[in-house]
Amino acid sequence: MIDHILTLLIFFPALAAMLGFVVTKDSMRAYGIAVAFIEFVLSLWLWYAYDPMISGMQFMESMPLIPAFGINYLLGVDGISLFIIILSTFFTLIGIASLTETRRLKDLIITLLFLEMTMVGVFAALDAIVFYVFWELSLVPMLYIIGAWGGPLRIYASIKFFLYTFTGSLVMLVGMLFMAYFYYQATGQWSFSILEWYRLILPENFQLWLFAAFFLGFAIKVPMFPFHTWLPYAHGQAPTIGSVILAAILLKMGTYAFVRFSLPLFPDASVFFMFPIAIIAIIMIIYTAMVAYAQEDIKQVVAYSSVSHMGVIILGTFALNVEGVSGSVFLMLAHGVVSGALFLLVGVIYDRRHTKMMSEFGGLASVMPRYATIFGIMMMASVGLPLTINFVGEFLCLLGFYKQSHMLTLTAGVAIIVGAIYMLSAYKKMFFGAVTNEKNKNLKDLNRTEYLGLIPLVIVAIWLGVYPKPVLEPINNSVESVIQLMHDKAQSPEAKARIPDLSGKNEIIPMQEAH
Amino acid sequence: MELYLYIALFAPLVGSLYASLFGGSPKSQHVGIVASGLLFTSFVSSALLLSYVMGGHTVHVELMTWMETGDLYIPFGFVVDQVSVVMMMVVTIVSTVVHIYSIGYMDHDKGFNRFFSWLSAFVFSMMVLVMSDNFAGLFIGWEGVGLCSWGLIGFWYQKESATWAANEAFIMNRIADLGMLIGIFLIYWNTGSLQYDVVFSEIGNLPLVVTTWIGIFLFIGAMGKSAQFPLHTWLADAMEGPTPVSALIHAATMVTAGVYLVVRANPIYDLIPNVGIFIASLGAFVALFAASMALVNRDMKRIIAYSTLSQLGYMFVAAGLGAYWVALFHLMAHAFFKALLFLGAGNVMHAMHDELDPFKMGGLRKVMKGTFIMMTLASVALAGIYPFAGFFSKDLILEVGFVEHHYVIYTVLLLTAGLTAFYSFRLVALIFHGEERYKLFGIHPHEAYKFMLVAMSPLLLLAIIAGSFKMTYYQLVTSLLPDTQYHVHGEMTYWIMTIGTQLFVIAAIVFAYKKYSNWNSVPDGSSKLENSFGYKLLSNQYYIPKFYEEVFSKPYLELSRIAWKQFDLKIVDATVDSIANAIYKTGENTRDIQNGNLSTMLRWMVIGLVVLVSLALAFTVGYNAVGA
Amino acid sequence: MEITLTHYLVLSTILFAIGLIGVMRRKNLLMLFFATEILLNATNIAFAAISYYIGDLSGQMFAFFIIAIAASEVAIGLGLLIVWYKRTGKIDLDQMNSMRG
Amino acid sequence: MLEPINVSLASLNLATLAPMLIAIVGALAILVIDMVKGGLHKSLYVMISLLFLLLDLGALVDFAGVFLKNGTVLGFFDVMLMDGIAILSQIIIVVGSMLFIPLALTSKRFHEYNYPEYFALFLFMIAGFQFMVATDNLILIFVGLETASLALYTLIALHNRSKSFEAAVKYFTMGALAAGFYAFGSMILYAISGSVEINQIATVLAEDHYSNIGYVLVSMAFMIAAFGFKLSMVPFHTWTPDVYEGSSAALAGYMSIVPKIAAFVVAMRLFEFLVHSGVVWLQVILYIGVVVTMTASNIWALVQTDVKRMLAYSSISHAGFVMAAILIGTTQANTGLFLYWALFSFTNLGAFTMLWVNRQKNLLPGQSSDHPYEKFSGMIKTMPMGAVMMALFMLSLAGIPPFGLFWGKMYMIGSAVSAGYTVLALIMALNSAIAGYYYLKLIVFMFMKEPMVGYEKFYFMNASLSLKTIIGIAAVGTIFAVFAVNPLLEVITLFVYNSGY
Repeated sequence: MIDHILTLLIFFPALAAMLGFVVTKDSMRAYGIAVAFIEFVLSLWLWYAYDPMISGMQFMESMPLIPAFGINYLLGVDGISLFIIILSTFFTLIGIASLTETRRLKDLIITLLFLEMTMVGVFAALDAIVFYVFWELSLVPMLYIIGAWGGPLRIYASIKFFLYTFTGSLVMLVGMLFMAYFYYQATGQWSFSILEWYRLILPENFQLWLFAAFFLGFAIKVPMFPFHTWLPYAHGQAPTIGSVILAAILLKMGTYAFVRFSLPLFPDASVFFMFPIAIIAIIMIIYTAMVAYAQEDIKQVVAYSSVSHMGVIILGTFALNVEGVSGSVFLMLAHGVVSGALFLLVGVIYDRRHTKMMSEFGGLASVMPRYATIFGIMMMASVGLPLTINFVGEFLCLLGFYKQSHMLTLTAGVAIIVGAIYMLSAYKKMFFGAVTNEKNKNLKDLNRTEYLGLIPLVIVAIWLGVYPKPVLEPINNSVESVIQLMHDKAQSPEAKARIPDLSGKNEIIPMQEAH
Repeated sequence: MELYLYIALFAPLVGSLYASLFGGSPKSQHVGIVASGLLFTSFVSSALLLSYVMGGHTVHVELMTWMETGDLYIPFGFVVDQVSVVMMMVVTIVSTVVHIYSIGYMDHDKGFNRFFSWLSAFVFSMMVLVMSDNFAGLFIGWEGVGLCSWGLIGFWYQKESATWAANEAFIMNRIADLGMLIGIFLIYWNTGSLQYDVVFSEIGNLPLVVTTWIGIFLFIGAMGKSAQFPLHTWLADAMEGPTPVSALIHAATMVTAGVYLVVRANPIYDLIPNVGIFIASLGAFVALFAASMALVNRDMKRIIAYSTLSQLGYMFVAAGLGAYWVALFHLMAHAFFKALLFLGAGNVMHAMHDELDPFKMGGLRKVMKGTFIMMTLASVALAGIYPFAGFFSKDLILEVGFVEHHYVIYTVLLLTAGLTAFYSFRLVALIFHGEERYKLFGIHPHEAYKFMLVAMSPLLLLAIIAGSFKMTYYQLVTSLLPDTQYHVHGEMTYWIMTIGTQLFVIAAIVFAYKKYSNWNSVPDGSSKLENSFGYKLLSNQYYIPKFYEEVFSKPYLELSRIAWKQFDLKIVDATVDSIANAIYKTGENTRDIQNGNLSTMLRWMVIGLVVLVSLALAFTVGYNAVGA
Repeated sequence: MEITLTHYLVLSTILFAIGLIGVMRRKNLLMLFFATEILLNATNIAFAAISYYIGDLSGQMFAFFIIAIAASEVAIGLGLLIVWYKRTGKIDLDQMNSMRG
Repeated sequence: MLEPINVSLASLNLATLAPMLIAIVGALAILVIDMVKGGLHKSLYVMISLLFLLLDLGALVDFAGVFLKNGTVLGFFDVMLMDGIAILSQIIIVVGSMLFIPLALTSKRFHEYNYPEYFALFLFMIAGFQFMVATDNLILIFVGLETASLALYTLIALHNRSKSFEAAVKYFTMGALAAGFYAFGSMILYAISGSVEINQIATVLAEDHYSNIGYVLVSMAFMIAAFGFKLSMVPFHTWTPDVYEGSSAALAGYMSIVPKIAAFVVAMRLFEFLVHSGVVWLQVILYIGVVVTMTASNIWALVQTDVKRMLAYSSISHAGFVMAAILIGTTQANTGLFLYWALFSFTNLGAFTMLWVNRQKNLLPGQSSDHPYEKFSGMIKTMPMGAVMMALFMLSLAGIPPFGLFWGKMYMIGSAVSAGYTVLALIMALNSAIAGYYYLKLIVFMFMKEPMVGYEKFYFMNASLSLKTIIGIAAVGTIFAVFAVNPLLEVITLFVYNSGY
């Protein structure tokens, strides 16, 4: 069973979802929780069985799918993907457990379980096409969740979300096909296996074009400025569960893909584009933080804050050294936990008041002190306070990029200031001051269900902030091998210099020689 | 000894967690008692460690790994050496006193338990800050105290001004923290480590320019925490918090973290004396600058806060000039008498129902004898009258300035000393002497609880006698810090200087007493003095907060709005939508091609054919032309 | 003047053009069918002529097939036309636009 | 003058005619049965048609075996050409027909199915298409084309609504014009090469080094116009939406698949040798045609209010997409063409069958077409299974993996990339994105809007077991396409490659 644990992880929720059609409406919630829990336990088992000392892929599975075109059902996890998978199962569990939605709950839970399949699939796939399949497929359940359970503009938001990301990923698909074609030219065989592609050294000008093609797909997903405008709509209209999953997991697909594809496949292009992308990342960080500050809707604040944080992740990724990339992978998890929690928290107040406008609130700290406390903890985590999960990631990202550029890091570091500004002012507007709005006077504090969702997140946010080692160590080992691979493959002297040389060598086929 | 270290470190955390367990429930006396008890435990452990360290040992432990990736290795490591143990003593003494005091002070507050939770958490963060053996750990404490400061300034969160001040403090500190963070990055990428011992042994090998930048960035961090100009405005506003908080955080401990950082990083600053001069100059400037604002202020706590700011300036002068042990000594002495002063002010506030304007008080010495004595003595100490603590530490700084031939700095500091004496006793005189103006407002003042006064007494004692520890202290810390001696050449000069300073200060005190001890009215802003330019300038803090408001806060908000409404929605998003709309509109506009009329359809086919044929012919003609 | 293949081809082309113009201009369905017949028969002339000039029979075969197909087309076309006329009473093209867009 | 014709029966190789003859015999059999005893139920004729098609398929499979062993089979004065693509396309034609013919077994009564002639015509049409693909003789192509078309016009008209007559007349008239184009184009080719066999024309032209390039191009202009009509390339596409709207959904679905694959095969035969000979003009025209067809029809599909009409435009777009294969002309691309079409037929079968299932006798109140989007509003709440199925087909059409059409799209784009047509590949990809919108629109209506009051009863009005079965087959084919892709690819590549394409 351990040999096929990834397949099990991917398809168990889907299978359960199909069986779920049989379950009656009243029991659906319990069923959903049970399935998500089993899935979560399975993913924990994956972690338990994972050997952190091995930097390469583990639990590999391979099955020919379309061998004539080099497409295989190829799965595997390394330190980079392992924790995002666990995060996915964790958040599905949390999301279902803390669901307050009552409209057509059964459909929602089935959709969520399908979504879980696609999420785990994306992070476990090692074949570009299989990756692409799950990547695209994840749009569908999300489309439905936003479009069916969302706010008044839900249809606009969902279609925008879908088409925007769809467009980007189609360009990415062209890139993938190109990559496969290059591989075919170099070796005479079709292959979409990422691991096989890793062995290929492309001429720099090809790298640039391919990088750009992949970039569009990833950048829209992340979303990077100026492709980010679908996100506020999606978050603004999505139901709580949709926002939680979107922010916690789906956005990570983009940043994960940068680490999985762009960096090791195109080391020279990564170096070439490092500064332009860093500048985009800085724009994301500062500009969206400013936009977040101007928001009147608390959910939009969190939504824009996501973009801002994703900027830090991108910056860390393109630090192209172990510190930065490890940091960015860690920050993916951290941001998942924190933004997921923040969206859950926004959902809590939305359930009570059916509004998200900050002007409607004020003084909630005295009415709902426990809520205010947890919100405060998560806000501080979002701001990146040391000993919370976000700090580790942000610190490493900035630290890593500092090696590449002092000035840009200094500018990007403004993140910690502007982040504090919008978060604190939003918190102040919502929780501080006197209770002026009559409707807020008798609000109930958190209930059991909500605790169930939030407490684990608080624990994780602090636990991994204080003791990130169990997670950081496997990440570090895998990232080291990625960086080493990049260094070995890099051709231009600048790239060789920018990407640090670690020890150990991987086998590589230079494309020119294979011709 | 490791056990004591952990007890000293974690006892406050336990207290905080214990208090937070009851955070939501109404006041429980035991929370205060337990928290104070744990703080006392921490103090005892610190004291034991002190005696151990005085024996010439240090304790260095590594609790566990924090971050490890690539070449980066950051443990939770703690060190108790001669410097940190001094800080630990200061922190634990003052915080124990403040904790006990707070049991009385927060007696009637709904957030009693929450208060203790925050307060103990602060002490824990402060302990992490001073005990950490690396820069990252220092940064944890650094941000931790910032967080607790935020929570405590905004403790009365119903008050708009309090929450505003809390956010201001946090954000301003964050600005400085960015500098610190950059300093840490520089250190890491140049020395490969963040451990003090590694860094300090490597630092000499770095190019001077790098060291200079490291020094500058670290100092930017220190400027924020220690509220040095231009990041000083938050400190006065932070007085919105409960007074024990002001005593502990914004007088005795947190604000001195910047000084501690410079002292701790002395091997770095030793290499870059130019930066040191800058630090000293800035310190001197702030000393005078803050003192001047204190002169006319009508808010008791703000006056003390400015005085704190001014004294921090003194410390930076010492630190900047390389007299690290002097800076640390003043830090210690200042912590005692300033905390005492604040706690006294707290008593007054309680008595006056949170009235802060000293002009509305007067004659309180009759009802609040204990507080009167304590505040007077604390002010004496602050003014630096022999043999109180302030004399030993502050005069030393003056001497340092003199000996190092920085006469401008010396003069400024001397002048400031006079001003300090003046405003301190202006305050004392207005509060405790003169007519009982509070009667106009129908207030019936009363003395604080006895145990609060008892709790304050250790501070009083220390404010009086701390100077006598000078030699012991000196021997202790100079085993770690550079052993710099400051002896004014010629005994005569020394005596003239010392006595001259004393006389100058006493004169200022007398002048203040003369002017204010018989005050009998509440100024209403109509007097000539109050309308003079200088007065207005000072009472508006040189218009700096207003300047910040107009130049940074408002434009930032405005810019943010523009970024959102004009740029994000109207340009970025509209571009995306317009592409989609353009495609859709094209469809709308061209769908009439399909008008359902068979004739049109046939014509389209014929047109298509004709176009194809003409293209074929055109191509042929062109092909033949090229071919021929 | 000897009549060469070119003449036939030119004739064929002219006829084809007439047919095309008819197809474009005619609004009467019946006339339209005539126009398409002209098109096909224009081609027939050319096929027969080419076949003759190059001495290959397949052109003539092609012409025969075209004739046969044209005949069946007319059968179908007229059938449709009659039904249409029965239903609407008109054979005007401009009336035929219930579907559009 | 003429030599006495002396032909041995064996050299005729009449077996090559077997598949078509089976279909024709089937048609005749239906007519005979009707003559013997009238008024039999349509299910009988459906089954008879199916049986004959099965035999037809059997014959084709047999040919497939022969082809793999001995290569291309010629017959009947070398007019019949049973090469790989002929066999492949016939299999697609026959299988497609077999899947569509059971759609006649609706629960509601429709006029056309009461006539046995309907089924006879259907089989004649299939025979016509089979002739069309199984030859490279321009005459036989013409005959096959017209046989099929004339039958098709009639089938459309048999639907017996004023719209279907209008559709038939439009289709017929334009078809006649296209036939004229075809004839004229063939004439020019005949004039310059003296042959009506495509491979001979190619040989002659090559030996001649294309000295008559002008005539070749003009003839190609006519041919493009003629096949542009069949393949509904812009601007020869105008019949498509009207005809789809006018005919029954079942027939519209059929038209979107089978006639086009026949036309594709002829287009491959006709154009690819020129593309390979480096006739730049043709490449440019095809490039423009492909891009314009894909894009314009996509854009028009965006603004449709009727689902069937939208699907009509979408079919045009898909056809344009696949036309790219002829432009690219590599084996990979041609393989992609067949793969795409095989997968497309399953998906479109499902989509049109879903429309067919939801067909009611009369127009909905306040609506002017049979399948307005509003009709599907909130379907998830009233007919969850139906909505999920429809969504599945829409997603497949949009190219969302892992559903059927994605693999076709991927392979086509891949072949464009491999042949160096990067920009084309990007345009193809972006067009898929535009197309996403209108497919999504239906999903939005079904899943995110509230049901229209009183519309529930129209769902599945026309459903019967056989229709549901067809939907099931289509769904399975669409969902599990990934497992079929590899065998399909291997077989198709083998056939296409061995036919020299």
